[in-house]
This record gives sequence, C-alpha cells and structure tokens, in this order.
Amino acid sequence: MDEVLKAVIAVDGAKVSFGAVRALDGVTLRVMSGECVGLVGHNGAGKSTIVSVINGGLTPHEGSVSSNGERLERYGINAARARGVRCVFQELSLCPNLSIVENTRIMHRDLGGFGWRRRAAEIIEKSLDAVFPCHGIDSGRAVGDLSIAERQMVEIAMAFSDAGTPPRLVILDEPTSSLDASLARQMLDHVRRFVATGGSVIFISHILHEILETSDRIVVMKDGRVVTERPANGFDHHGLVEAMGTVAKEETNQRPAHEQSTAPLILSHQTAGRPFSARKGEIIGLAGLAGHGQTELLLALHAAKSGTWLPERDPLVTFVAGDRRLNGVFELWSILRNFSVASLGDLSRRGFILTDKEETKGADWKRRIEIRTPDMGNRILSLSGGNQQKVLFARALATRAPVVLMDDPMRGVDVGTKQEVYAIIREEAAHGRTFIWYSTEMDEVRLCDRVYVFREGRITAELTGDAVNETNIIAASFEGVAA
Amino acid sequence: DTSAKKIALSNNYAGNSWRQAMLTSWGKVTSEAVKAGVVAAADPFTTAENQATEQAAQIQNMILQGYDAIVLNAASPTALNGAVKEACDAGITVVSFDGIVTEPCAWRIAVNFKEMGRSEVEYLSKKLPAGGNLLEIRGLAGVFVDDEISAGIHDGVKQFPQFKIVGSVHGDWAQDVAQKAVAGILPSLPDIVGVVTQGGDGYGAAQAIAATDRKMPIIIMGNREDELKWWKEQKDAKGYETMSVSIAPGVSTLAFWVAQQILDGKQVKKDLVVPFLRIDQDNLETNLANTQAGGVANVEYTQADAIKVIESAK
Amino acid sequence: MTALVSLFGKPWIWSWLAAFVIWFLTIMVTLGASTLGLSQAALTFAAFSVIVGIGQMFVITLGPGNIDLSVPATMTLAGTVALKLMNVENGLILPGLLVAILIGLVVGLGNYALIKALRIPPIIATLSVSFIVQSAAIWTNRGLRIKPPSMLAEFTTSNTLGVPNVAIVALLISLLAWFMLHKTVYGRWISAIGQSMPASRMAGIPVDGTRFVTYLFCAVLASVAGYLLACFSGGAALNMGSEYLLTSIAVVVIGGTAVAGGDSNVPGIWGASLFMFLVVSMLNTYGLGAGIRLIMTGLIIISVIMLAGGRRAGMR
Amino acid sequence: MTARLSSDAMRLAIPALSLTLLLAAVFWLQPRAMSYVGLNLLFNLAVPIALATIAQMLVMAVNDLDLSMGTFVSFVACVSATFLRDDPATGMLILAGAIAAYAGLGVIIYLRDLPSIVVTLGMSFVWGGLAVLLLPAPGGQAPDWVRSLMTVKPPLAPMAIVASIIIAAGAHLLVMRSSLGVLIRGIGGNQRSVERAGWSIVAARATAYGLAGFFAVLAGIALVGLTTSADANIALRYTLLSIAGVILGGGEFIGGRVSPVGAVIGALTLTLAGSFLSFLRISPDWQIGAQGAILIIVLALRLMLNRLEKREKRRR
Ligand SMILES: Nc1ncnc2c1ncn2[C@@H]1O[C@H](COP(=O)(O)OP(=O)(O)OP(=O)(O)O)[C@@H](O)[C@H]1O
Ligand SMILES: Nc1ncnc2c1ncn2[C@@H]1O[C@H](COP(=O)(O)OP(=O)(O)OP(=O)(O)O)[C@@H](O)[C@H]1O
Ligand SMILES: O[C@@H]1[C@H](O)[C@H](O)CO[C@H]1O
Ligand SMILES: [Mg+2]
Ligand SMILES: [Mg+2]
Repeated sequence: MDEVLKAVIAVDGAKVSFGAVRALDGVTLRVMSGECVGLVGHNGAGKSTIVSVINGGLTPHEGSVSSNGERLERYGINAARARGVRCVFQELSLCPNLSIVENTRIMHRDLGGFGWRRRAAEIIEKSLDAVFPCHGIDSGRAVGDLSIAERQMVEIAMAFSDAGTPPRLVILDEPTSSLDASLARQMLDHVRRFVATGGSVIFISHILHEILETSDRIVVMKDGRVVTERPANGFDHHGLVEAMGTVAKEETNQRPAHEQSTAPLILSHQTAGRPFSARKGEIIGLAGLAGHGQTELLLALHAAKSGTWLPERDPLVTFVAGDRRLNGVFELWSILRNFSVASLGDLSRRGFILTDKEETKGADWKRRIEIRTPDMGNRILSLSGGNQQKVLFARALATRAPVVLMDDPMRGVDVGTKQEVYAIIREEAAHGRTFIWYSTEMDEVRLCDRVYVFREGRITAELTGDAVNETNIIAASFEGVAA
Repeated sequence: DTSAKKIALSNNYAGNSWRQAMLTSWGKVTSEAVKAGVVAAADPFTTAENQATEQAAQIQNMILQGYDAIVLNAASPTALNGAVKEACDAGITVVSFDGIVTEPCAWRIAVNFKEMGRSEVEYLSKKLPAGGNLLEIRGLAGVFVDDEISAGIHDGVKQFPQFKIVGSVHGDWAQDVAQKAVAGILPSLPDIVGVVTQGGDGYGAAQAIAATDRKMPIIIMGNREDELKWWKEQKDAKGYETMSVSIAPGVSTLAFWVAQQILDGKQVKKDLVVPFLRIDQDNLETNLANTQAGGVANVEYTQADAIKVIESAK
Repeated sequence: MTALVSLFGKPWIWSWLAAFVIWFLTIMVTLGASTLGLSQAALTFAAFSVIVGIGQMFVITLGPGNIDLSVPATMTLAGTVALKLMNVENGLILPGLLVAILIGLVVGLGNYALIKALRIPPIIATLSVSFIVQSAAIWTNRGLRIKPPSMLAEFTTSNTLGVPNVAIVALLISLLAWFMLHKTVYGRWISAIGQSMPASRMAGIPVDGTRFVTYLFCAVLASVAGYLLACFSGGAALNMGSEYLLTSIAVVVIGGTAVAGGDSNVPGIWGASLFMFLVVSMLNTYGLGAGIRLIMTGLIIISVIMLAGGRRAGMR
Repeated sequence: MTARLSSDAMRLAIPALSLTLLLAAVFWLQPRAMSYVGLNLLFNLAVPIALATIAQMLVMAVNDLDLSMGTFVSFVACVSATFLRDDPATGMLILAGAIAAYAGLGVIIYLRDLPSIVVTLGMSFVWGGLAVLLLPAPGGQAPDWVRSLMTVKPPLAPMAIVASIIIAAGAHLLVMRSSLGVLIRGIGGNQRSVERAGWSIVAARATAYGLAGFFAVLAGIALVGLTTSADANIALRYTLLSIAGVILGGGEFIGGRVSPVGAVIGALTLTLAGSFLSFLRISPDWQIGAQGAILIIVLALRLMLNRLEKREKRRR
C-alpha cells in the first residue's frame, strides 16, 4: 500500500475499449519517482492507450488513477500537466506552422504575459542544450522547416522543459523512431540523468536494447493486459522477446554475400555524390545519420520511375512509406482498399474493379503477413500503428513492381512482426525482387547486400558484402565531420 | 465647343441582353460623334460583377483618368454617392440614367418605374373588368428598380381592387430564372387571369405556364425579342392580347447627348424624365420588325432629341 | 429494424428526408391537388442542378480546396455558342452538342493548366477562367438570344411516361457517375487523391492525369447542362448559369459528400437538388417575402447538415 | 547577422513585390495617380476589403473557410446605414449580437464537427435575408462620425494608406505576436497537440470566429463610410475577394499558415489590379475577362518569385 502512496502516478485496473476492441483490459501500472519504467509489447498491445490514460487524454471506462496515494476523481489533461506529467507522443505532435518558440508557448499554458517570447526561447533552448548538446537548432525556426529527426528532438526537449511546473513524469512513446544512434544515445543518457535527480520516465520502444539498458523496471503488455513485470536486470534480450509472446526467432545473421554483380542492372540514378545503381534481386541499404538525404533519394527514384499523367501498366517501382499519416494510409478507407490501391491495375479489367479478385488477394495477404483484424472491411484506423504499417507492406509487396522502395518502414513495428517481414523480404529478393531500404536501425542495415552511406544529402560511401558492418557505417556516416 | 472633351460610360453589369443592347447603342452613336469631332472620346467601362463597390472604384479611376463627364448606369442609387460626390468635387459632370443615383450634384435621366408598374394593372383592368387573381414576377431582390416597379404594381392593385395578387416570385429579369420560379409556385396557385412582370421575364413565365394544362393568362411583356415574338405567335394563332412596357436600352445615348450638352454649357435641369417604351396590340408588328433577332426593342437618341428633352423639362 | 438503422447511417438520407418533408408541406397547401404538377416541375429543374452538381462533386472529391467556380460561365458559353451554331436547324443538333462538349473540354483544360502549371489554388484559378469564359460568351454574340432547334426544344420540355425528359437524361448521367465512382479504378483513384495526395502519389496513382480528367469531366457536364438549359428555356442568356454557382456547391455538400474530399455520394445530389428547388417553391407558395425566404433557406441548409452530422465515420 | 529569411518573411516579400510592380505599372500608365489625392482614390475602397480579408484570414487560420463574408459585410453595412445612425445603441447591440453569432458559429462547427463551408454557405442566405429585410431597396445613410472618419485627410499620407498600415500592424500584433494569435494558428497547424497541452479548443475557436466577426463588422462600417449608403447586395464580392486576398498575401487554406500583413497587401493588390485594367482601356467585351487574366498574372508572378526563393535557399 505504501507503494501506492509513493507512486507519482498509479493506474489501477484500467479498462478501455473502442467499440468491440478491448484496448485495455484491467491494467495496473505504478511509476515511482526516480525510476524509468520500460513498457514493451506487440503492436496493438495497448501501450499508447495506457499512455493516454496517464496523461489525462482518455478516461478509462473502469479503474482509477491516483497520484501520491490520492485518488484523482476528475483526472484530465490539465490535472495531469499540473502534476508534472509530460508526454512525447508516438506520432509527431507539434504545430508545423509555428516556430519552436511558439510551440513552447502552446505547450506551457501559463507562460503568457508580456515578453513571453523571450522566456519561451530561454526555456526551450535550455532544455535542448541539456538533452542534445550541440544540437544546432535555432529556436526561431518554424517546425515545418525542421527535419523529422530535429522535430523529434524538439519534442523530446519540450517534454523535459520546465516553465514553472517542473516535469515529474515524462512519458516517451517510441521517441527514438526517427533518431539515429548518436542522438538516441544522447536522449537515453538524459533519461538516466533525469531519473537520477528523482524524475520518473515511462519509456516505450520496440528497440529492445534501448529498453534493456535504460529502464529500471520493465513492464510487458499483451492484448491489453500486463503479463510480466520485473526489474530490467531480470531480462535479457531473448527473455524479453519471449515475454512479449513472440516466438524468439534465430537472430538474423547477415545474408551470405552471394554473387550479385552478374545480375542485370535494373535501376540507376545520378545523385549529388556517388552514382546510385541497383541490380535485380539485390537488397540495398541506405544508411547514415537520419535526415541526410535518404528519403529524398527514395522520393526522387519514385518520381523518376512513375508517371503522374498516365496509368502505368507495369510499374517499375513501388513504395512503402515510413511516415504513414503523411504518405501512407487513406484514412476513410477500409483495410482492404488500403491494401489493394497500388495493385488496382491487376485487380481490374478494362478499368472495372474485379471485387472478388480483390477480396481473395486481400484475404491471402492478411494471412501471409498476419494483419490483426477480424475483418478486412474494417477501417484502417481501427488497426494499431504497427498493423497499419503491415498493411502498407502488403500493399507494396502485392504489386508486380520489381523494385520496392522502403522509407524506414519498420518504425513502430514489433520484433516478431519484423522477423516475419525480414523473411518475406529475403524470399522475394531470392525470387528476383530488388529492395532499396532506408533504415535507421543497424540490425536492418546489416541485412542488406550492399549499403550506400549518406552524409549531408550525398552518397559518401558504398559498402558491399563483409564491409557492411556497424563500424564501417558509423565511420562513413561521420566522414568529414572530424576533418 | 466640346471637341476636346472626354466622356466615359460607367456601367455596372453586362450580363443580359438589355445591357448588351445598351452597350451596342452607346458604341454606335458615340463612335459617330467622336468621328464627327463632337467629342474627343466616349469610352465604355463595365465591371465584372454587379457590385456597387466595384463600380465606385471604377468611378474613382475615371476621376484619375481626367474624364470631363461620366455617364452612369448605377448598381445602386445611393451606394455610389460617395464616389459620385468625389467626381463632382473634381469638376466632373455626372449624368446617371436607368440605374440613377440620388447624389444631388448628379443629373438623373429617370423612367417613372412606379407609373410603369401601375399602368400594367390599369391595362389589365380594361381587358378584364371583372378582375381576378394575379401572379407577380419581380426582378432582383434588393435592387431599386425592382422595388419601384413592384410598388407601382401594388398601387395599381389598390386602385383596381377587383385584382388580387395571389403569388409573387423573383425572376431576376431573366427568362430562365422566371421560368423556374413560376413553375415552382404554379401548381399551388388558384386560377390566375394575369401575370404582372418587370420585363425580361414574360417569355419564361409563358413557357412555365404552357408546360401545364392551365389556360394562358394575360402576361404583360417586356421588350425582349423572344417575349414579343411569342406574343406575335399567340396573337396570330388565337388572337392573344397583351401589352409590353419597358425602358429602351438606347437611353444610354440620350444620357450621352445630355452630358455633351451640359459640357457645352447648356443649363440643364437635374431631373429629366424619359417615357417608357410601350408596345400595344396594334404596333406589335412594327416594333418586332425593328427588333434584332434575339435582341431588345430599342430606341436610340440623337443630339436633337436630347435638346428637345432638355427644353421640355424647363 | 437494422435495415432502418443502416438507412439512417447513409449520408444521403437527410437530403431526401428534407426534400420529402418540404414537398409534403407544399402540396398540403392545395390539399394534394398540386402533387403531380409540383413533382414534375421539381424533377425538371432538379435535373439541371444534378448534372452540374455531379461534376462539382467529382471535383470536390479530389480533396480540400478543389472546387470549380467556372461552372456558370461554362454553361453560358456552351449554351450561347451551341445555339448560335445550330441556328434553329434540327439537322445541326448533334454538331451543336459536340461543340458544347468541346467547349467543356477546353475550359477544363484551361482550369487544370492553371492549377498545375501556375500552382494556383483551384478556387482562384477557376474563378479567373470563369471571367475569361464569360467574356468569350459576351464576345461571341453579345447576348442575343437565339432559339433552339424545334426538335430539341420539344424534347427538353416534354415528358416520357410522365417523367420529364431532362430528368431522364440526368438520371442516366447519375447512373454513369455512380458506376464510375464505385466500380472503376478511376473512382478509387479520385477517392484516394481526395484523402491524401502524397499517399496517392506514392501508391502509384497517376495523380495529375486523374485530376485533369476530373476537371475536364466537371466542365463537360457543365457545358452539357448549359446546352440543355438553353434549349429548355428557349435560348441562351448571358446570366443563365449564375445561380448554378452556389447551387452546384450546395447540392454536393447537402447531399452528403464530404467537403474534406475522398467520399462522394450520387443519390444525395438528387435529394439535395430536389430540396433546393422545393424550398424556394414552398416559401413562394406560402407567400413569404424575399428576405424571409432567404433566411429560411439558410436555416434549412444548416439544419440538414446538423442532422446529417458533419463528417461521418461509416465509410468503407 | 545571417541572411536567412524566415519562411514568414518570405511569405511577405513575394506579395509586397507584386504590389510594388503593379503600382509601378499604374504610375507609368497614369502619372496623375502619383499624388496624395491619387493614392487615396486608388486605395480607399481597399480599406474595407482589407478588413474583410483579415476576417477571412482568421477563419482560414483555424482551417475553415467563410463563404458568408460578403453577405455578412453587406448586412453590417445595412445595419450601419440604418440603426447605427438613427439609434446608435440598438445598432451597437445588433452588431455585438452579430459578432456573438459568429463566435457561436465557431462553436457549433467545432462541437458538431460540421464542414465550415456548408454552415457558412447556409449563413450567407441568412445574412442576405436579414439585409433584404432591413433594406428592401438601397438606401440608408452612413453615421456622420463614420463618414468623417473615412474622409479624414491626415498629413503626409492619405487616409487609405494610413488605414492600411494601421490594420496591418494591428492584425500582425494580434495574430502573429500575441499568445492568442499563436493559439489560433496552432489550432490550424495541429489541433490535437493544442488540445493535449490543455487548451480549450472551443474557446479558442469561438475567439477566432468572434474576432473574424469583429473585423468583418469593421469592414461593413468602413464600407458605408465610403459609399455613404448601403444596399443588401453591396459587398457580395467580398467573399471571393477576401479569399483571394489571403491567398495572394501568402496564406494557405489549411495548416494555419497565414500572414496578416500579406493579407492587407493582397487586398491592396486586388484593388489596384482593377484600376490597372481600367487604365488600359480594353474593349468592353473583354473587360471582364481581363480581370481574370490579371489575377492569373499576379499569381504567376507569385509563383515565379517563389521558385526564385527556393533556388536561392537550395544554393545556400
Ligand atoms: N480509435 C480506435 N478505434 C478502434 N480501436 C482502436 C482505436 N485505437 C486503438 N485501438 C485498438 O486498441 C488496441 C491498442 O492500441 P494501441 O495504439 O494502444 O497499441 P500499441 O500498443 O501502441 O501498438 P503498436 O505497437 O502497434 O503501436 C489496438 O488493437 C487497436 O486496434
Ligand atoms: N477518446 C478516444 N476516443 C476515440 N478514439 C481515441 C480516443 N483516444 C485516442 N483515440 C484514438 O486512438 C488511436 C490510437 O492513437 P495513436 O494516434 O497513438 O495511434 P497510431 O499513431 O496509429 O499508433 P498506435 O496505434 O501504435 O498507438 C487514434 O486513432 C486516436 O484517434
Ligand atoms: O438591367 C435592366 C435594366 O435595369 C432595366 O431597367 C430593367 O431590365 C433589366 O434587365
Ligand atoms: Mg502505440
Ligand atoms: Mg503504436
């Protein structure tokens, strides 16, 4: 009981359902001051939903929220904020049209009054300096002009910033998804510093080593329940994966560097740096620090190889989005329509859609890639983030396009699913498909046959076969920085 | 001598055949006057939409361009007063016609719209002494001309109480709008003996009524050719009788000559009245013959006509 | 019961319901004597709104900001030029129609050229084009009203089995539109573009081609409506399209099409078109003045959209 | 000092440049315009347009669109020319009520999640009807204080220029510098995150709409001060003009990207474009079309400068 008294926030028996879906099925979670709680679970396990409960955005249908032993009856966003609860949401949630300073004003309600701009600038700059030393971000810039990584940095700094009510509990829902290794490191270090001074953190990530090395305690969720809860040193990577309910697969090793140079050239592109080319059946990685031109290359390849005026009978490329809200999902549509939109050419005759064929193909892929839904006719938004991402994968893989462009598509996808997708990618590559894959995760880059490393919008290095390893990639990513 | 003087026409609307006929008459008469050296220029300007604000800006531009006189068909009798006053203050002669302005410094060439409306009912009272139900088709809501003609019609009904207006719709002086509005109200109306109109809407009303199995009432016509032609066809087929009242679009040329006379130093009264154009059963054919196919029955004025109008007003 | 519930989930039901209530109130004035007359008139005049409304709906489906303000001017120009070309001769009916369609194509081309090449927001681009088109209509014959060929005038003003011919034409066009939206790849494409243009592009949809065709389609429907209306009302007038600017937009949104794009609705266009005509007729019938009539029209539009409940979630 | 222009500054530079170019062209065509009186004549009717544009901009800042701006300004003009003069207390009360109605609209649109386009389309009928009821025929008279306010002759620069600067500066402070402005634009940028920060979206939206109503009321009063009297249709054009002004001034339909100074410049540019045309003396047939052409040219200019800026940015 005195555990409850000490808890910064304690949720007891929270139940939340969205229609028929039970997002939370009686979750009890406590966060003490001075600890970092790691929260893991498969896609749709209910992590984001519990976050919404804690930050006051969602009132559970059953269960209670208390703080320092006091049961909070009218718990809402403002009550949460007043208690120092701050949140970095899974999707970016700043106003892109406002400057960083103005966003700071929005985040801190009681920052008003004459001269607020100056004060807001001080607050956010102080926090940025603390979390990401040498960040180089000017607080007068509009958020929309920032790269996706910079935005995430600002958002994290915003959560740790102090404008009167100091942050006591910071919730980080997949905060490192767009950060490269060095920035993620800085953030994790800051989390430890914050915890050391008595702050609390809830840390959600699918990158398990981050969880393992940063958390004090790890809570594993599955299907809306907490299934395991243990101090972090009670888990190893394998054990954690097992606890999440996914069958731990063999740690993927690098593919045997088979003979690729004889395969026919399928795509080449002139870039600012080294020339880019791709051969049939290759898996090509685009690596380097986040936001250094990898996405731009993918967009350029896509634009160069697909017409915008006439329908393409045999498209050369297809695309898997990473930023699914921006260029991935069609929000009004069902899962099926979202899946089939890229292959309508094959699912129609003389412009008329063959509905039967569409449904068969949809059912086929639902099975193949395990999209967790009772009905492909449900709206795409009824899926959790990770499952939406799987639909986007299925959409691309179901086309006949010989080249698949992937823009860091594994963001927010759980470990089990990742392994399944990797297997599909390898299988398709073996059948002659080419994958061009931008990833911020080293594990994924290591799966590639060949890797182009980017630095400041240019390709600065090309690594093949055995040369594709962490040391070489990091060396190439920072090439020129030291000089 | 006005040979060095420049006159501008400020017109607020060009979207119907009446206005097009008005612009054509202006072009025809003024180009001859310019050629003959009576005036140096007579440029027509039209605004894109029927808006007082836009026309006010147009008048202000004319002030900047240094015109000596502005002939004005106004979007509003009062909303242009500010701009008109500025023009007068800049020493410019402003002559308004058809859509006249109330600003005292301007001249007005007005049609007695009220009388026009009243005369329609008077005509009906002669044809139908027993009276009966009437349908009224009005013009564009909120516009001065519409309100005046309608007021005249209602005065007429007061004067001849055997008539009763049982329905009233806005036809916006356009055949298709009138047709639609009449078709919508017609099914719910009792028998009607007459349709009182504002011109530009008679043919539309006739078509809407013809589409039902009602007996054709007396529809007062305007001056559009299709109205006159339909009347003629009905007259030839079954002796249909009606009349037409309207204002001739050529009144713009009268305004032009009046402006020229004022610039020439003539003393002209601020308010001049022109008769409306009336066509009856017996002069229908002559008027129809003088009307361009698809056009509007019209009268154009000469300098001499203008002098006569000015004299008679004294 | 569930059928009824699902019926009320349909976005188009509200416009139909509103149209029906108003129709009923209007015929009750004459205790039902005006039923046939009013229904026929409503079908006739709704037909024109339906035709332009469908075109506008396709454009609005393309997503926020997409709208075609050149509809009225296109109607006017097509009507004017076609009637001038046909010159009251029955033999020239088909060439007249072809010329009207050609005008639609040219206007649509102009609209999309501006939107694409100059990146002008559609609302401004189509407004600019409409000014030019209106000028062209004035320039062609200075507003002279030429009569339609007699066969065409006869066709557009008469009924088949009690149903106005123009309504039959509109119905055929509606069926075509429904088919295009729900059964063809093109329909999927415009819905996708309306939800997210970047996502559509990345899904390999020929975005420019699809948008271009849609603007063409809208302009062609406007020109066909202009052609029919000019024949129906006995000649083209320079201002004949003007009331279809607001109407074409109003019928789309009242009919339940999402103004945010991506979701269109053909049956709703009919409900809304009938409604728009009947509202004016009812208020005229009840002898209300122009001011009251305008206020009531506005309030009814707002009530319908409130009942229909704005952006709906039930779409597949 | 870094030479990097913020995107806000760039948003402004482009409209300012097009206005300057157009002004140069007008001065070249009509040197007489280059004077105290000349400038006032060129620009005084832009003052109410600028106010209406600011009003529209406030609505656009929260991702909505107001299609009733023109009829609302007309309604206000009618109130100003009647009640505000004859019975100032009642007049003020009516205008305050109208502003409250605007705020209420903002609330309803948000709470019921209605498309603003449809609700304001409906409201345009309501305001229009009220205006017709107030002034069935044109008339009324501006209150004397309004008239003298709009005809003052300040030293140095004419009223039109002084007023434009005051409007631009005031709106800039309100929308770009104050906390309230940040909140309103934040809603346009990402409503959810504003909500998550604990703000009341309802209150913020009501304020944005209320402010829009306030500026539109000022527009109506200023308009009557210039025209001396009103009619029910006096400002119908303001709906499209205000939208075009916001766009010309660098604003966007969604995303809360707006620029008050740009909006005022946009309004001035549109007004000037009309004058430029009348100085060109185009044949009356094509005068309407030329207005379309000039809109296209001004926007094409904007695009060209935009491109130039992008290239500049890339080089850096
Ligand atoms: N608005 C909603 N409507 C219906 N179901 C929802 C809604 N939001 C969430 N859910 C469901 O609730 C469950 C939990 O979702 P949540 O977003 O919390 O998952 P998650 O643990 O964050 O998963 P992921 O790792 O994929 O991001 C999922 O099954 C999801 O489908
Ligand atoms: N009170 C609520 N009522 C209805 N839906 C809600 C509520 N609160 C949250 N949601 C919905 O829950 C869904 C899940 O939130 P979120 O935005 O995190 O999803 P995501 O980005 O797809 O990722 P993930 O599903 O992994 O969380 C969202 O669609 C959100 O709109
Ligand atoms: O525009 C014209 C004139 O204003 C006339 O007075 C009546 O008919 C309208 O069509
Ligand atoms: Mg989540
Ligand atoms: Mg998730």
